[in-house]
Formats: sequence, structure tokens, C-alpha cells
Amino acid sequence: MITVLLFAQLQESTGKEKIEVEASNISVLELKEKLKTIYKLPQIDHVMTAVNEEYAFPDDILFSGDVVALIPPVSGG
Amino acid sequence: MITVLLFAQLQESTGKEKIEVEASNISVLELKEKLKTIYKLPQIDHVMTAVNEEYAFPDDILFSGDVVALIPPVSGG
Amino acid sequence: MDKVMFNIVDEPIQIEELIEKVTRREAGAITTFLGTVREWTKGRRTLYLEYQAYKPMAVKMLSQIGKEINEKWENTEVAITHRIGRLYISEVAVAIVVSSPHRKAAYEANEYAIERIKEIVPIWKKEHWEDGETWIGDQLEKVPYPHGELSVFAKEDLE
Amino acid sequence: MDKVMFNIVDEPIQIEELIEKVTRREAGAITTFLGTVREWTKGRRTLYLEYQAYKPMAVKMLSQIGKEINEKWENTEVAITHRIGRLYISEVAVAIVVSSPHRKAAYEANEYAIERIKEIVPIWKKEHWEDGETWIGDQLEKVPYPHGELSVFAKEDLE
Repeated sequence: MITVLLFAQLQESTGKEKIEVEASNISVLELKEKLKTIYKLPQIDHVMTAVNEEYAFPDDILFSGDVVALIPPVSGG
Repeated sequence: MITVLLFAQLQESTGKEKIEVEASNISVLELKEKLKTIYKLPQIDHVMTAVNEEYAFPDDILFSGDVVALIPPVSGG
Repeated sequence: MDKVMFNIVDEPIQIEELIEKVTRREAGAITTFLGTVREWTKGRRTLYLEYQAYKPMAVKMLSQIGKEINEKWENTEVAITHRIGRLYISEVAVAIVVSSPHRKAAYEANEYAIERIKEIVPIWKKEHWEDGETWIGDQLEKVPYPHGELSVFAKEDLE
Repeated sequence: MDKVMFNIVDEPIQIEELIEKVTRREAGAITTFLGTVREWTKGRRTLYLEYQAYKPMAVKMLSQIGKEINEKWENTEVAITHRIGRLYISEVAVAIVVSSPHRKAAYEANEYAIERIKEIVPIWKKEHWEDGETWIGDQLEKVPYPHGELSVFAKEDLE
């Protein structure tokens, strides 16, 4: 099980703060493709990903227990 | 009568905060030469001058009633 | 050090308290940057902003920025607090303080911090305009990741 | 405006109060510079500093710096307070605050202010070292008027 955290516009467009995905041993990119189809999130291509609070590369492999955060373009400050 | 204000090291080396000089219609440079001799202030050559709270040029002419300040290199901040 | 140097809060930021955190006998210069809520942007009126953060990671990224600064500018000390929640006009959203023996580093490091915050810290702002609302970063005029996706990893040579 | 934007005081500077003076609805950025008393300078220990000012002219020059900034950076607001008298380690000698719609101008204008203060404002500092005392500016390592005597008149193109 992989936990996916959603923020900002992604949280609003899905109506969810958190999604649990039954998967392991898949890449960040594969996870994003999966979410894109299921939740109709075309903008996910422009979204960065953090795994366990660190920015991750598209090819990084995810395992059960990982916490993935989808990070749309940030606008703090 | 021209009033001369002294600050910092000039105040200490003369022991005065203020000097009244009986003069009028002399240049800033002439006043400085006068003070240099009377008060033994060789460093006065490196000192800027303000007349009535505005920086002045050596050739500016002073009149009775003017307030002249001798401004050694500043070090605020 | 047991002072909290990097923080996300949902109450007004106490500036003097933040300055206190970086004050020390070696410092001759302390710079502060406050990002405040501006009323007008390109002719459009803001009523208030709503900030959201991925809090634990945001704190981590703020402290990474602090480390980057310590590596780039010798003998600097940095504290950053970002506020989240609803903020009205003129309220302070972010406060950055940097102390250093000399002023040049204090200015440069401070400006570096705000640039990096806008690149890597997971905080989002929703503008509530007089005539609508938008998540900033969602807008067409803002290119996502201006420095390329990888800039979030690069700790050096970013200026 | 009846707020005192440029001031010489002989009591501790209230930072929040100063920030208050430049806070306004058009501002999105407020920078603050604090010049603090540093303990060590080139291996020499300072015990305290003594600042003296030609007060009316110093206030005039601070306000001239404010005008220069308003001319160079659009829509900026500046407040500067310099403290005089005896100051101990870590105490704030000068505080400069600048507000602006955008951050770049707020940083640049702030740095410009401290550079100009060191050039034209009639304030002097005497270092009381562990092993002696000196009026700064009187020392050999400091060239008087680095920009030439006339720089005090030049209001433009000084960066």
C-alpha cells in the first residue's frame, strides 16, 4: 500500500487529501500514470513528486509503506 | 561672527564643541586654514565642511551668522 | 541549538522574536525580509490569500535552504518562519532573518533564501480576488519550475 | 505624512514600530537591515561603541537618502533610525526598513541606504577596544571619502 498526499488544486479537483493505492515496486512515473487515469488529472504531468518528504525522480521505485506527495508548482513566499 | 561646530576627534583634540570666529566674507578654505593654525589641527585638511547643515565646497563664501560644521570622515551604520 | 529556526505557523509571525534567534556577538549585520499580502496585482484586487503547506516537508526544505546558505556564506545564521491559513492585506506571510559578521553576506543570503523558498518549499497560495479565485502556480503566466525540474536537487551554483 | 521616517535616537530602536511605518497595502516586500555591534574586528575585541551625531544635519541627510531612493526605485517607502550614545555588543546601532511592491527593489534600496549612510550622514563612532580606543574614520586603514569629496553631492548613479 502506497499513501498519496494531495495538495492545493489537486486536493480540490479530486476532493481528497489522501489516496491509498494498492501497489508496490512501481516507479513514480507509473504511479502518476495510474492516478492520472483513475482521477482524471491531466495536470499531473506538471506536478513534482516527493517520496517520504524528499523530492523524487520519475524513475524512483516505490514500495509499500511509502508516502508519496504530489507537489504542484509551489507558490510560497 | 561665524559659529564652528566640532565633532568626534576634533572635539577631543580641541576640547571644544563650538568655536566662535570673528569673521565674515571668507571662504570655507580660508576659515579652515585659520583654525588649523590657531588650534593646531593638521587633520583639518581631511575634514569636510557643512554650512548651515549642507555640505559645502572649499570656495563657498561664509558670512556672519553662518553655522559651519567640521565633518571628519563619517562612520555611522 | 534548541531554538526552532525553521517553522510553519498559523498565527501572526513575531518579528522581534525571530530576529532574537539569529542575534549573536559575532554578527554585525542582520537582514530581514517580510513577504506581505499585497492588495493589487496587475490591476486585479486581492481580498485575502489562503496558504497551504505540506508541513513536515516544508520545514525540512526550509532547513535545507538554511544549510545551503551556511555552505555558501561563511558564518551566517538563518531563521525562517512561514505562516499558513488565511491572510489579509498587509499581513506577513513569510519572514526570513539572516545574521552575519558583514552586511554583504546578510543581504545576499537573505535574497537567496526567498528565491529558494519559491522554488522548493511545498507551500501553495490561493488568491482570493475580488472577482474569483486561483491557486497560484496554476496560472498560465507562471511557468512551472522555471529552472527545470531538477533545480530542487541542486544545492550549488543556483544564483 | 506625519510619521517620523528619519530619526536619531538615544534609546534602543523598536524594530516592529519602524516596520509599521512603511507597511502599506501596495507593499508585497519589506526589507530590514540592522547594524549591530560586533564583538571582534580583525582579532581585536570591542567592549562597546560610542556614537555621536550632528543631529539636525544627520536627520536631513537620512531624509535625503530617502528621497534618493524614492527617485531610483519606484513606489518605495523608507524609514531609518540611527541610535547614538553608548552601545554594547549585539545592540542595534542603525535600522533601515524599505517597503516596495516587489522584493528586488526592497533589497536593492535597502543596501543602497546603508552604503549612503556610511558616506554622507554626519555620525561618528568611537570603538572602545579591550586595549584602547579609536574614532573610526581616523584610522589609517580607512581612506577618507572613498568616492572622492564630491560624492556627498551626487544624488545619482552612485552604485
